[in-house]
Amino acid sequence: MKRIGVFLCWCGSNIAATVDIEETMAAARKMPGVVYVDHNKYTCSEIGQAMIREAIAAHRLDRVVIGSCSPRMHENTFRKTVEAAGLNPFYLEIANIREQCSWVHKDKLTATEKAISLIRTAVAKAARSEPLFSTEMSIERRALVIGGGIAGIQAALDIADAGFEVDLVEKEPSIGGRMAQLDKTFPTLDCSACILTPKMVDVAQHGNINLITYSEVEKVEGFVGNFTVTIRNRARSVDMEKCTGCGDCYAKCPSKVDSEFEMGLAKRRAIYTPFPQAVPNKPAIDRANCRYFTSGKCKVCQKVCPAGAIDYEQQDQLVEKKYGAIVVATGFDTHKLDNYGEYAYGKHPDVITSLEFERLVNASGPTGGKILRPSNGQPPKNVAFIQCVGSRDKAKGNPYCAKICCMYTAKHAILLSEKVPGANAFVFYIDVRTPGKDYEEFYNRAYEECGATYIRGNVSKVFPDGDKLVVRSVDALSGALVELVVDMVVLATSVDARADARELAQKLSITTNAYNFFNEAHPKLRPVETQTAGVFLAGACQGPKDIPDTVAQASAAAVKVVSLLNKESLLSNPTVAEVDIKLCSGDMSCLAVCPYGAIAEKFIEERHGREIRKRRVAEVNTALCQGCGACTVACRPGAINLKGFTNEQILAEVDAICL
Amino acid sequence: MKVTTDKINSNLIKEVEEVSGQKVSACFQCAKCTGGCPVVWAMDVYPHQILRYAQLGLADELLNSKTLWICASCQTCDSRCPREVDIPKVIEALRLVLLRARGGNYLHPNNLPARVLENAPQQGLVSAFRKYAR
Amino acid sequence: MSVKPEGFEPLIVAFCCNWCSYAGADLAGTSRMAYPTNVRIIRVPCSSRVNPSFIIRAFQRGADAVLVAGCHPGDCHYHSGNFFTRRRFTVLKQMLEYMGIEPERFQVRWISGSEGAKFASVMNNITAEVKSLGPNRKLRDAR
Amino acid sequence: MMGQSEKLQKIAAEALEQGQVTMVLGWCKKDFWWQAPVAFITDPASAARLVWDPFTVYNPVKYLLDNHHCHEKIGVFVKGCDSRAVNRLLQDRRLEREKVVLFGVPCDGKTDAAKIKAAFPGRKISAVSRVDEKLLVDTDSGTETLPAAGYLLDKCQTCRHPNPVVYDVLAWEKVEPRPGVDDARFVRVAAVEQKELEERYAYWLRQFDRCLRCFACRNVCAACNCRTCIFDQAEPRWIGKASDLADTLNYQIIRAFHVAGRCFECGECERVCPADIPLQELNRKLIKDINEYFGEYEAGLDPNDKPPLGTYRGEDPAGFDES
Repeated sequence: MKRIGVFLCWCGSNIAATVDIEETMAAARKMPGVVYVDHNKYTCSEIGQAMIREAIAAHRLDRVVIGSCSPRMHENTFRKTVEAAGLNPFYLEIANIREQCSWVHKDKLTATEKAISLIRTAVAKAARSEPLFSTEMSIERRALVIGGGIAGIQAALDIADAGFEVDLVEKEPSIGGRMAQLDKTFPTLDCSACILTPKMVDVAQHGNINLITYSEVEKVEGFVGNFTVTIRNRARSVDMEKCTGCGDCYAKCPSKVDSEFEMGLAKRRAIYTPFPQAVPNKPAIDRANCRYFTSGKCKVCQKVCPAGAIDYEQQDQLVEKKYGAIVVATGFDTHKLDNYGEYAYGKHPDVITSLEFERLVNASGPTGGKILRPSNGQPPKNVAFIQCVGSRDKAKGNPYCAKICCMYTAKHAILLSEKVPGANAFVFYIDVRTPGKDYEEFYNRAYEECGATYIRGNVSKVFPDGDKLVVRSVDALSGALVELVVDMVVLATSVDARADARELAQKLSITTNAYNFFNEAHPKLRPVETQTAGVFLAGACQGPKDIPDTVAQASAAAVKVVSLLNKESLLSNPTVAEVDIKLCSGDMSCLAVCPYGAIAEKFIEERHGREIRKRRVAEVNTALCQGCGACTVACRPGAINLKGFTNEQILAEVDAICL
Repeated sequence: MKVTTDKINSNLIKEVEEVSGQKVSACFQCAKCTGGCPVVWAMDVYPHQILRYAQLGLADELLNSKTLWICASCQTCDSRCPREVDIPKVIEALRLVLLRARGGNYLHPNNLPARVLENAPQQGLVSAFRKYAR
Repeated sequence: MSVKPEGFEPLIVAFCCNWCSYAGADLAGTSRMAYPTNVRIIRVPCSSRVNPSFIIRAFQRGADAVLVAGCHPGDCHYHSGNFFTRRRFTVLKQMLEYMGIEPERFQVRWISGSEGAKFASVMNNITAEVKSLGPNRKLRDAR
Repeated sequence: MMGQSEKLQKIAAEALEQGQVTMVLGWCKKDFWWQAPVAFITDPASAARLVWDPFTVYNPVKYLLDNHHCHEKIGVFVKGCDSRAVNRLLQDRRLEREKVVLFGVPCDGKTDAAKIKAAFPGRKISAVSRVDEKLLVDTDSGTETLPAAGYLLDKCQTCRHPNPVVYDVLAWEKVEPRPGVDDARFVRVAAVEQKELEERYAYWLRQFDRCLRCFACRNVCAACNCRTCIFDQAEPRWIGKASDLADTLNYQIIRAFHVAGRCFECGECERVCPADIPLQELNRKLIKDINEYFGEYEAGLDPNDKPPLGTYRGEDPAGFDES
């Protein structure tokens, strides 16, 4: 039989005015297992806590029930109290007789009756409580950042500045990401390269950052504080140690292919750096397009390389490293326009996407920053900008708003007016959305000062007429049909999740929404965490985002990483699920409902007569389990139980209430 | 043309949605339908306006518009609509709703003489019920 | 039909998730929103911890009504727990009604940590509803 | 032409001879004309014991749970319902597909012996066989002919999948589902739904009052495949052991809940119930609700599905007040 002590708190008059303490004490004395009952004016005070500690010693109590305020208020206080007296902190149960009794009831008779019932319930639960322990887990004081765009760069720099080692993995030969492709940035129109490249250089030079380009995450194992990640270093065919980045190789390479960085508006070589300010500024060989790799002949780059850095024999390498925390910053893809034949994209060279336009405006772009029509190299006089291409379109595109297009289209209209004096911008929109500091003013500037004409109507068709393009729409506000003859059409292409986002989510055991953007742990209160402890999100991989939001989220993720890595050790949550393998059928119903990937199957061996049989059972990773208990109900034989809220305890509570 | 609470609260949109099976309220007035309509030159009320009028309960304006009879149901609009509204179906529903309203309710299957039922073409019967029965 | 004894006070067992509904109950307390004493709360980490067996057991032992309360869908502290709650208890509730248990006897509600007033009004309503139904004899132990 | 029993015998004998399997589960004839219990055949010679007759209703699949450890590979004859039991065990990871060879047997419905007996009160029946849609009943006063359709087991009258949904070999041509089975599926559920609340409670009380808690419904059920059933555990005591109607209701409610989204409508629970409790009215009610709330789902068709209660959609409707 347990030796249970019950302590009632007056909370001054907060409880005592409504609940008859004497009568409650008398009732408590008769409850099964109760050997000691006492009361105090303020149990949470030092005197009150001392009284509990002394009573535990004097009366050899092994379970403690306190009738007081909500456990959400003082559970931790009192757990420490009983722990100080030598008991397991989880031997404590609190009966909430203040918030859920004395404060909400007026009649002393019925309130006392209810208080007695609440105490009885807590006693019943306490009698079945087991000692629970947190396990201490070491932390690998190193972070992994996946993705070297502005989000990954910012997160890596912030973590590194706090004194922790960071590995930054980027799948392209250079970091920089989408932001490196942009010309100017809204709403200030400062040049993207001017603010980004110094940060890229900082990354390269930071003593705490280890830059791993041309590489991808292959496999993730482990849990918060102790991830083991396998990284695939793709064969670059260039020895990074020897290469000086002189550029002789790509000047001489005979194989030309469309440059991804230039959105196909210019060519690059098979051995290449994506752009002149690349970090690291050392090329990689794109083997799919390299003459040597496709035909076995060429080796021009090897011949011209003064450093002897070209190595055709390099192989992909798998490197396994340990990390305490992971930041995912893999960015976005632009929407494919296959479903939008009506805009003549791909059929007419002067219909381009917004990112292509970005390259046209860029001083280091294919036209040297001159806006010229791809068809004839002449500056355009009239340009139509079509918004929401692939956005807000549940029929053929993304039903969501891509968030950044209204602002960058306003930017494009402004840049057009600056770069091509006298040119006219026509912006076709459904709604213009500009929430953000100085954003509305920026949009105002586009039509007030820079002469852009905004037309409220989605474009229905674009078709060539001679060397011009005809854009057909309607101005919904006036009801006037619109038919514009323009020189260029710019499509504000929607933002998609990365094509491989779901694959990466599976590796990290995080979840995605219906459109493959990674899910945050809570949409409002935990915006940079995921449900997997130790994995954090930054930037557009979590949802469409502009640069200011991306940088803010990256820094926020960095703070989360730093505060995690700063800890001496991690204490696991002791109220976790636990499998009784005797009962477990191994059907893994529990695994299906676990939001944290905390349950895995394992095989145990059992003796049956002379033979040894293998049997599947569930196993809980206590580092990942957060203790929700969804698994306990999914498990039909009740083989998985939740410590601190066991089936036995809850059934006993039900029985005690209904007594 | 005037929008009033009575008109907005009228059952028009509900009725049109029920008959057409289309969600008229989904339209956010991007007007892509109108921009691509091949017979819009002959219309007095444009397709996106038809949807807007329906949303606002402007029954008279819809009733008197030529558009309902000009729409060729070519489906160009519906193939491009980002909100998955099949506009020709909405327009057909408007025709039905308005025709029914005009037609009154004096046909009942039980009251038709057997002779008519036997001899009248089926399509004629269906059409008559459309117009003169509720 | 059951006969209502004079002055019948129903017993209501409420399973409340720690993060939303239990916090909502605490808020009703700190805001001093009065409600009848008939309800007894069992604190669970998440509404998805509530096993249908607990509910049937409560009826067996004499509860006149059972309430399961959790975070609003999409706000679950554990991300998806209440989505499972919703499926499980949609099924259980229909089954109980199909077996002749009054719908008022078993209720599921979403009550957030900021909805102290809602907590109090749900308690007021459920108590009033069950009072007018009278004591529950169905599913109850013969003792 | 080879008879149906001979076809099964040949399949089994060949599989055993070729060493494809080391045991075959099928049906055999024992003491009574109205029974065709499950046979465990381990040598080709014994394959001749196998039969296919109007009474081969028993589901051999659940026996795999006890036997699959001792054999490299087991051959199992499966009717439509039995094949769905295989998928049930696969989905519950209680069986591996590679461990079994499935001999599919398209089934045109099994005969209800009680109905036959009732048709010939006072007469002694010695054998019943089936030829196409006719039943030939050998009685002490001559052979009588009955239409097979009129003497089917109730569960076979609403069978939507008479053909195996998964198999490696098919014994013979597939058959057509009986007309009207889709409409018949929820007729009994709807009838109960239409009763008044108090009437419903009284109805179920009447039914479950007869329950002996013999657990036959559970034991026969392929969806009830836990190693240790929750109702067999001593601690925690989920259910009282005494014969209290409340404990019986508790058992029946939780049993139905445990097969929610997993029951594949074989109807065995109802057939084996010694108290004739209409358990399918409960199981099918849950199927009907799951279909209505969370979208059509039929268990036992695809072992890779997630059962409806093991998954969710954010936009699911709720069967309670969500305000």
